Amino acid sequence: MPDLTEGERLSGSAMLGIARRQRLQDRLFHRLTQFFSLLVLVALLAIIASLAIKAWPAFQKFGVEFIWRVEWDIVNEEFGAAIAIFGTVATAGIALALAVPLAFGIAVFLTETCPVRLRRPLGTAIELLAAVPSIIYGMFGLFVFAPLFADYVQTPARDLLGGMPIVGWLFGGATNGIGIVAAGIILAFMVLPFIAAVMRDVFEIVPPILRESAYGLGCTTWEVVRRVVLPYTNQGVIGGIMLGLGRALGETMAVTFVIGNANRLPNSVFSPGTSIASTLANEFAEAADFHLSTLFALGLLLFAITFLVLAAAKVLTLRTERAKGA
Amino acid sequence: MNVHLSSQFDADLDAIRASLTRMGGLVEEQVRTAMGAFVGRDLSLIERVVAREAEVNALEVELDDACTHLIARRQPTAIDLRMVMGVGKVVTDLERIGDEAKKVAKAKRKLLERESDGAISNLVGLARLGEEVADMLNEVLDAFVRLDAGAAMRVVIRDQDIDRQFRAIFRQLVTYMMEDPRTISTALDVVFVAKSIERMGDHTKNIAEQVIYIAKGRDVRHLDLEAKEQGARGE
Amino acid sequence: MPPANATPAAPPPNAIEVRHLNFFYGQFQGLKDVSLDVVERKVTAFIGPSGCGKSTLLRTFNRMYSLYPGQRAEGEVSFYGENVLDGKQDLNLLRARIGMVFQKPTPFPMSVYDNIAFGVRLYENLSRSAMDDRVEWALTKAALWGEVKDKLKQSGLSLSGGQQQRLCIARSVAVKPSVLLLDEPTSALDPISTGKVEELVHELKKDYTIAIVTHNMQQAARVSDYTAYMYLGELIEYGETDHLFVNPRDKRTQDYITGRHG
Amino acid sequence: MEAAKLARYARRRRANWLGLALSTVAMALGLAVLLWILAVLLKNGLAAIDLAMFTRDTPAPGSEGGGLRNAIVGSLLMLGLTVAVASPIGVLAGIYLAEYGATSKTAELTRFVTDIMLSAPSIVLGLFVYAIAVATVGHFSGFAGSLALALIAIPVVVRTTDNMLRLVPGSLREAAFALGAPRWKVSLMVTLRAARAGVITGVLLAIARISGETAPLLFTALNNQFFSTDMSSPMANLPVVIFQFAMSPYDNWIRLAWGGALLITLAVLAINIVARVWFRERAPS
Repeated sequence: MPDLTEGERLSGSAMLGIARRQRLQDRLFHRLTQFFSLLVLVALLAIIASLAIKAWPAFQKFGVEFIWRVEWDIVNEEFGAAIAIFGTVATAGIALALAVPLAFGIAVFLTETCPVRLRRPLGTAIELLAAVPSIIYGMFGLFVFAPLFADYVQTPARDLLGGMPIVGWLFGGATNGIGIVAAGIILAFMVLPFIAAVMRDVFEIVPPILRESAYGLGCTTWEVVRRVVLPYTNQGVIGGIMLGLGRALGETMAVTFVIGNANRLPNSVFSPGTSIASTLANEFAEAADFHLSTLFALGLLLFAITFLVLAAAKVLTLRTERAKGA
Repeated sequence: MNVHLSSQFDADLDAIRASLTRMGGLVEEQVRTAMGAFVGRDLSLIERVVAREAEVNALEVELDDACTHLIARRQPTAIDLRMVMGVGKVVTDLERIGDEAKKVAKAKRKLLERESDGAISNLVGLARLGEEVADMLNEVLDAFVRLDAGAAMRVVIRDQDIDRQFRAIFRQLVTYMMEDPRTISTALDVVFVAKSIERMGDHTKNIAEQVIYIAKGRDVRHLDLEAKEQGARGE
Repeated sequence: MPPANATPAAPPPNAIEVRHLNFFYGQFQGLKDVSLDVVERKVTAFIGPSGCGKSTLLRTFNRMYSLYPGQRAEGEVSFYGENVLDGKQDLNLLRARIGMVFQKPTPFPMSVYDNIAFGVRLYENLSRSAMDDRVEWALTKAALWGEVKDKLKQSGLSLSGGQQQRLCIARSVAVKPSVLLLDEPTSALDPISTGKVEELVHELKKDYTIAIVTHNMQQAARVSDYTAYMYLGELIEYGETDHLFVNPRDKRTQDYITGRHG
Repeated sequence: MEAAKLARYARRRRANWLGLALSTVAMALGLAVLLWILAVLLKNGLAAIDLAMFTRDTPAPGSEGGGLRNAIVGSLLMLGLTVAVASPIGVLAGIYLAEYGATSKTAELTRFVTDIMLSAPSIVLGLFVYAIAVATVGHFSGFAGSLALALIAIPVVVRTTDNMLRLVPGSLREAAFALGAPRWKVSLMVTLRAARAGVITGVLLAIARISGETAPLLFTALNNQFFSTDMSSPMANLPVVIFQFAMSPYDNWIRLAWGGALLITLAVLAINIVARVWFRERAPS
């Protein structure tokens, strides 16, 4: 058993040396981690800067007008973002309009009416579907959905409604199953799993006591859902919808396959269109010079739109929440 | 409860019960304040939780000492002994709940420091989970005062519900993190707060099991639910 | 260095001397003009209601507060003549010589063996067998060897609360500091583990200077040679434990130790 | 009175029936679509998967047969490089934010910018990498692809590391400092080790995010018909091959696209499951 002597404790110079080395290592460590942190910072700032620089010629030529110009003429170098922005917002809007009720149905089913034995496997299946890469949805849209959509929706709609006065033009055009509506529907399929997964999970956190007491008052299942579950979980439901919105806005692959990639004003419900992301995906490889600059401008706009839409959605939610609380 | 020969003994026991109820009330308030702090933006609530943690700890020490003294001086038996032993364990659980409440408050402080509004915790329904745990705590303290094994058993059952809700909240947070990476940093903090609340529920359940033990003399820890129910009925 | 059998006439040397110490958390003053001596190879206890500054005082001895911006100390804390508060003080070296054990057990996320070896490896380059000896020595000192000698490869987190705390004490002892700071080391422990830790303190004071913060007066009375009573950041009374507990000079001390105070 | 009550009850019953019926229809429709997609994927994918898919390279336009070997290898290489680069950078930057972040202005700015980054659509990151790593060099490359993926992964790793490290109790760090340990040892050997599970979760999350990405690779790695492990030249990878082949007029290309789609789905699914399970079992303890 070694006994302690004061000399052993303060074995002076050796320890001092080690301490000095450690101070050095510490400084090195500080600088090293700082370097990587700065690297990340610089990389990220560079992204924004490079996008802005590359997009500059486009904005310089067209000004803010770029955002609402509808021309997209590569040969004559006349460009505007309106059509792509419209496509982006329209597909995302259609996607949410379809996916939210479907997701709601799935969530109600999984938490209220589904046999208990099936709840877990079905819930897990939905969760896993959220992980399917978006390109799969695009392929499904192109190969399976579009032909069916053309044969069973577009053609009948044109035959039935196309001849009508005033609204007839809405349903004209080619019926190849590709276009903004089809892209919106495919996007809806893509965001459906995670909106449904989130909704199921928020419905599940309604305490059984609340549900039971509502049933105890003689409420029907539907009334329990409408008057107890939904009000109790509204924030979570909105959160799930916003999650879907964020994904739908920036999505490239699911849209590119089926939107038709036509940069012109839609002249009917079924006409092909384009979104910002799909324009980038399609034209980028062949673009040069000024055309390229406009594509960068589009990318910057997409960035901004995603940011603004989500921020606006958040503010809106907060405001309704406050109004309700007051 | 029958009267003891030594009225001082009764007085001691009453004092312990009173202190425990006081501590329980304080802890319950801590939980509610912490949840209020977590949902709102009121810094003073956070500070209050952190500051009052010391009071909880002081009560824990006081109660521990009181129990040790009582055992040493009065050699309690049967239900009295169970009461004193049980209180010793309940105190530990209460203190842990207080700890978790402090963690929740501190997590909020961190979120505020980072200017993150923690909106996601509202989305996933965390505040309600916390309120429910506070309600359970209230119920179990009530059950303790009345030595009501049935009420305690209801708390044990309710904890399962807390666990289920915790899992749902957890799954949601993971979904958010996977699908929308912007939520990662907030969601991670929220996961740990959710975990804290779930632990509070577990401690509350432990207290309920102690109440059953005190009231019925059945140690129902680590039994399955059915066996616990039998124990709570004294079978 | 002082002879072990110092005669009563020659007072034992001081390991730490505190002079006019003021401490600030931002705007808030946590310590007010504190002066006292911590005597070598004795146990000095710090008591007082929570928030009185006893932990703060302990944390100035090894400059633990320096980890946090906004906390600062003024005055003088001298450790065998060296001013601890000096800006040029090498903190790592200081902390290697003044060990600290915390309120809650803080085992590192590694094996029991590595928990002990971690601190030793910082300043010493020991051979494998010498390290084995050191680990055994430290664990024996902390009265833990018997319980964990077959679990050295297990995670330190797998031990019970009381064992974890003794592991932390062993970890501090292993680097052979000259002063050990114990910050409420038993507040998270059950009575049996508390007893073991108290015995340990008795054992350790043969080789170490010990400063212990405790909220438990009985504990202070049981383990310490000197006791300091603090209140609201001030040192109210300081003296030999027997004296302070039997015959306190200050009314406030008397109120506290007789339980008439929060 | 009674009659009015009954009528009201009947109305409520009808509303209940209608509501539940509608949500059941929505459920059936939603589930049917999702299962349909899976069925299509499995049917076409399984039909396409054979040994040749793993042993042969992508076929030239108009030629018969072929496989996806070059694309699979390319994807794995790029993914591997991304993880190998992004994890240490992300973790070290995260350590800086957690260790020195409280007092450093640059740390604050870094945190802010990573949060913005996390909201950038992946295709926009592809644009950026094109601008700095393709346009300047003059050709597409595997490195550029990895860089694009790394830009998606790094913010995720940085944020999780930063958060997880700061969740480590301060008392543990204090205890390490109290032994006289220097900061870097405290960080690497104690704090990081305590937060290990969480940091790994971050890396898993990042891998899950980038493994199914197509868009940024379109502008960066592009494609290469031939087997190649040279990352400084254009490189085949599953997502881009699937995209190009699916849009092509050749039957064998389309068949391969389905096979690739199934492969990539299975891989992404596996990573997602691993991440979820890992997080559930390990992280919050």
